[in-house]
Amino acid sequence: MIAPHSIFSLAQAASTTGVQVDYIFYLLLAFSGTVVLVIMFLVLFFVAKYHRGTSANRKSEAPISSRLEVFIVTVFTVIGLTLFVLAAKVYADIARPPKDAMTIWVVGKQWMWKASYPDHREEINELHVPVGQPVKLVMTSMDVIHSFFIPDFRVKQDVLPSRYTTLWFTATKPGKYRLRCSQYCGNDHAGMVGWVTVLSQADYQQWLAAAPEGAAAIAGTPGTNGALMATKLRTTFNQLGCIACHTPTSSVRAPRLDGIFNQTVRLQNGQNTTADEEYLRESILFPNAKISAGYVQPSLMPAYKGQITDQQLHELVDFIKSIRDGWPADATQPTEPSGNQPLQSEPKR
Amino acid sequence: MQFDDAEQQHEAAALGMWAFLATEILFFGGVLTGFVIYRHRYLEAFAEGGKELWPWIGTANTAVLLLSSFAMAMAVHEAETQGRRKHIARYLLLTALLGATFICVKAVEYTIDWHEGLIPSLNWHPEHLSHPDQTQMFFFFYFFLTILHAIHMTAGIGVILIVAWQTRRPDFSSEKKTTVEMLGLYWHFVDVVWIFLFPLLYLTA
Amino acid sequence: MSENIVQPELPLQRLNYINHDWSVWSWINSRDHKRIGVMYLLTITFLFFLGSLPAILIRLELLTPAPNLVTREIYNRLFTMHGVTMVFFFLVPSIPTSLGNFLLPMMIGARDLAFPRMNLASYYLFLAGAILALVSLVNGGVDTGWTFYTPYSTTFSNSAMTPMILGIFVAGFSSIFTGLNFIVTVHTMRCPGMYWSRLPLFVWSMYATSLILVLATPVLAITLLLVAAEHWFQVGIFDPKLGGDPLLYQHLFWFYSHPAVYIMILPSMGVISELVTTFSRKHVFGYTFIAFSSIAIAVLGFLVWGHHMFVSGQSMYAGMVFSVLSFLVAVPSAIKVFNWTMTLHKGSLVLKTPLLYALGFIGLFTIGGLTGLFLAALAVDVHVHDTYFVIAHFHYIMVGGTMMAYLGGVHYWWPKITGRMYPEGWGVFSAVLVFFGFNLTFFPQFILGYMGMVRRVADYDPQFQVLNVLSTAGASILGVGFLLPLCYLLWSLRYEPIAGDNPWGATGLEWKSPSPPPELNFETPPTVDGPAYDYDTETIHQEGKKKHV
Amino acid sequence: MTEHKTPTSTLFATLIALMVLLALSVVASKMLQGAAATTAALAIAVAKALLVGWIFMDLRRSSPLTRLIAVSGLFWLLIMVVLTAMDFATRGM
Repeated sequence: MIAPHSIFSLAQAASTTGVQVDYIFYLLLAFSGTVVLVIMFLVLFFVAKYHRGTSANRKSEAPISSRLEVFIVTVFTVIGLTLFVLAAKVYADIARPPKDAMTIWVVGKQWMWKASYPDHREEINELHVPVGQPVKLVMTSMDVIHSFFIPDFRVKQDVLPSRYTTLWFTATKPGKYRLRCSQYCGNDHAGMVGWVTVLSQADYQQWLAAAPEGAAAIAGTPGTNGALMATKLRTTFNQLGCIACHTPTSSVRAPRLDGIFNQTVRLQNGQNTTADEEYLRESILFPNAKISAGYVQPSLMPAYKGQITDQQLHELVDFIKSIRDGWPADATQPTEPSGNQPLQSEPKR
Repeated sequence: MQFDDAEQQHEAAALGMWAFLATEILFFGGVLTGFVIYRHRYLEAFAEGGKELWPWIGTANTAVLLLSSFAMAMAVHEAETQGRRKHIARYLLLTALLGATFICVKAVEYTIDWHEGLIPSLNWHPEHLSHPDQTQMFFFFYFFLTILHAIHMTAGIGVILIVAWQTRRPDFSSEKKTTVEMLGLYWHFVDVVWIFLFPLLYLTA
Repeated sequence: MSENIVQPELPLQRLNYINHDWSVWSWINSRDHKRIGVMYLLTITFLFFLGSLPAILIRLELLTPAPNLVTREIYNRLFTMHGVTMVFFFLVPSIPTSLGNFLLPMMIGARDLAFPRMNLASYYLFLAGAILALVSLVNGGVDTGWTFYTPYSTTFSNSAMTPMILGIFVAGFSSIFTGLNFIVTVHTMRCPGMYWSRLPLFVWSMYATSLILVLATPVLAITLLLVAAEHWFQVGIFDPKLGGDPLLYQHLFWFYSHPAVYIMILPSMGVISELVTTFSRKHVFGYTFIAFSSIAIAVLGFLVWGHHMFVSGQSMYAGMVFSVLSFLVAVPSAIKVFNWTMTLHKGSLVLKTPLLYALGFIGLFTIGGLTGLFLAALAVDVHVHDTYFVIAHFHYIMVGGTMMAYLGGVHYWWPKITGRMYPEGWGVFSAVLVFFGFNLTFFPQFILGYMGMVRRVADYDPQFQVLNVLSTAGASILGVGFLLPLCYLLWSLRYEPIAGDNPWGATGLEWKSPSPPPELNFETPPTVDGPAYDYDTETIHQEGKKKHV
Repeated sequence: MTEHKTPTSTLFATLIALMVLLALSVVASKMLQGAAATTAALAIAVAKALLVGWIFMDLRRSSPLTRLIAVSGLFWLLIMVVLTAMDFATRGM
């Protein structure tokens, strides 16, 4: 049996934004609490004083003017709107991840979570994050809508199929925190749970270096050696034919990719948009979605939707993010003689 | 009878029919919201879908429906003024006839679409289309909206025939005039729905 | 109007809407709004207890952290059945179709509703819808939750979706017909002198509810058609793999479903306005404020549905717009609660069962409404969305609000409907039982929600067990509290004393006709010459001093 | 039933106007491109709808309440479209 005191000691939030959410929650609790107590007191007082048979003075001299009512209502509206503003400000923090956050890719699949780290190590239903550092989760689902919910960090974000949604937090206290799926997703929705382990900086470095014994070793993922990883990303970039157009020396005119990540891109219809993960993912799968300025519609680039796996998509996006500081020297020579081998076109349904 | 006089009964019938038409506006409105959103998101695929249809069949059909609307307006006018039962019946039958031609033209269109393999998920062969999935969505909205509209028209034609048959009986009292007027409101509404469906589905540039 | 709870001699069997024809055919083919109201009352009572069976199993399952009473698949079907039956087949029709059908024409002095045949059609559509939904229960039940979120409901769930969707689609038209009937009746069939400013507040709330019924239900009908089409043809309008967007479904669904929660609460507010005024023996405080706040709730209720989708991938800016609108929609409800409380001031409170239910409503609805503000505040909703905090919030509104008002209303108008009084002692006892059982059931769930217990799960972490056990204990008390009225009200039909035409001394037109009322409601067509609730407080308060009940 | 009805000549004139507007919308869709075509098509459709409503559906001689109900149907449709589109439009920002 759990000790009773732990029932009512609501766990203190363990993330920076979580503390602000608690602050708003207690503010609302105070406001609502007073209103409820006032109403209950008035009701009980009136029942005690005016129930039939008491000799209270029931003559109503001047009827209470409606000005009192208008006053009470405006006070209620003003308090309500201030609470809205406070909550909206905190929400603006929660909704927009900081630029320098460490990105972890999360894939939700019917009834389990798979996290893959920057060094492309993967874990099932487990998340290891360093304390004090902002972590951004870029999440997608393989089937239905799930929802990534860490109660102690006060964060939650639905995970939608064929779309990236992001969630971020900065853990403040090392420890193991529960992770749950909060959007009903089928039979074992209740079983789609996991742990988020927050490690101090020292433990985190140690965990990084250690072989991924905790995480399930996904076949084909090379070790954590950075250089080995870089070549793997570039081979995917070459294999899928991106190299045929998207290099400085290519004969075909295509948008430059080096240093594009998080830059503002001018589109053909005059709007501007930032080239974040969602833009890169969408442009790879649906090239016609957003045409860069100066390029013709429909785009010459084939739609990769259904041609490549999620894993390959992660690698392409990571490669484009990794060539931030200029084009790496040896990438210009395609590793295979036929740079753009034909894409195997899956028979459409 | 729960009404005090005919005037109250006419007012009640008019309010009731208009409120029912408000529900119909929102009933079609739900699908139209989805259509507008996806058309904005996949403009090119929806335009391509629009090209598969024949605008001139749509135009002719719209003209037929406008004529039937005019015929119904004449029937209502007749019911309100002289109330000559023969004339009302004739106008109603003309409306029903024009409505039926509209339904037949739609049926012809559907069979042509079937042969061309443009029926979503039942007989869908999008070889020549650049965006098969999104254009399939356009055709889903096209068939969903036009079939929904056709069902409303068939129901309308059925009631028109019943009322036309009733006008032959001598005791065609003033209460029946209200029925003709309400039927007119319903028929004009079905015409207005097509007035909006026609440009959205057929005239995509 | 001195209030006369004196035992009148047994009326020689006056002809009334019940005993003028006892044949079954005269009931099932009746166009009399009173008989249709009684038939609705019986049907939704049956559906209420049918919908509470899954709730009992859910609460028993949640006694222990492990899924040991039922497997997860069965649990998913249980909460879906509980949700669908309660929302679509009890709460949405509850007060408008039973008390509303019975009382609206009498309250405005009309002989019947504007379209009696449409009213009977509405009842049979409702019955057909309920049967179709039960058909889906028989062949396997639905495991998608009452919200049918796509793409799970359209591509992944292989449960009996089709009969369920058709059932709710058909029942939707029953709501539309009822709404149409009420709007046209209130506009065209008020008796001479019954101006809009003299309408009883129950009629105002029925009118506002009918606005929502008429304008929101068609969108539910078309959304269900789209889900059915997507479920059969896999065309992709809600399936992201083919380019669709599940959020479009959520927008269309909640465009109906949030106004639907106002369909559930507005009639209860109408009942409470009646109960509070009658049992305070004085006019209501701020009549125009309460009347127009009903209409304001009906209109503003259509602008706020996005607060169900703050964390579902909706854009941040849309979330902010919906959040500020949700804070504004709370204002009319605050006006009502304030005005009810001030009505009690300087009244002569008669502490009978209906007033106990009304006072319970005021307390619980205030808690329910204010926790709605927690969910409208963006930051807090991110944490508590889809947790037991939400479950507690909407049960405070639906059970603490609508159910209490429904029971209060049934007790209050029971003499008018059946001609018999209900046993007062049992009434007070069951009201107190319901109040405490309810609070013990759902208040712990607020704490569970903030601690992070997720909704729709058969098993949970051990640290939530104590609060769940408390909640189940409360549920058993609540269950008894709901069974008692069923028993003693049926019992009262035979053994309780005959109630007079106006046992409470109330001022509504329905109390001017005998109870149970004749088939055409009034022996002589009524006229109205004063404002609503014009109690002459002087004589009543002199009496108030004398100690007699 | 007010005495002066809509004369048949007005009904016939409305029919002609509707046919002209129909022709206009087809011509407009041929000549214009992109957003201009869509707005033109919708504007003509609204004009035709108003004509049918005002003359054929007798809103011209109906009580203000009937007109209010007719407008409220469209207004609620507008609420649904605008607030839903607001989400889809601001999602990218």
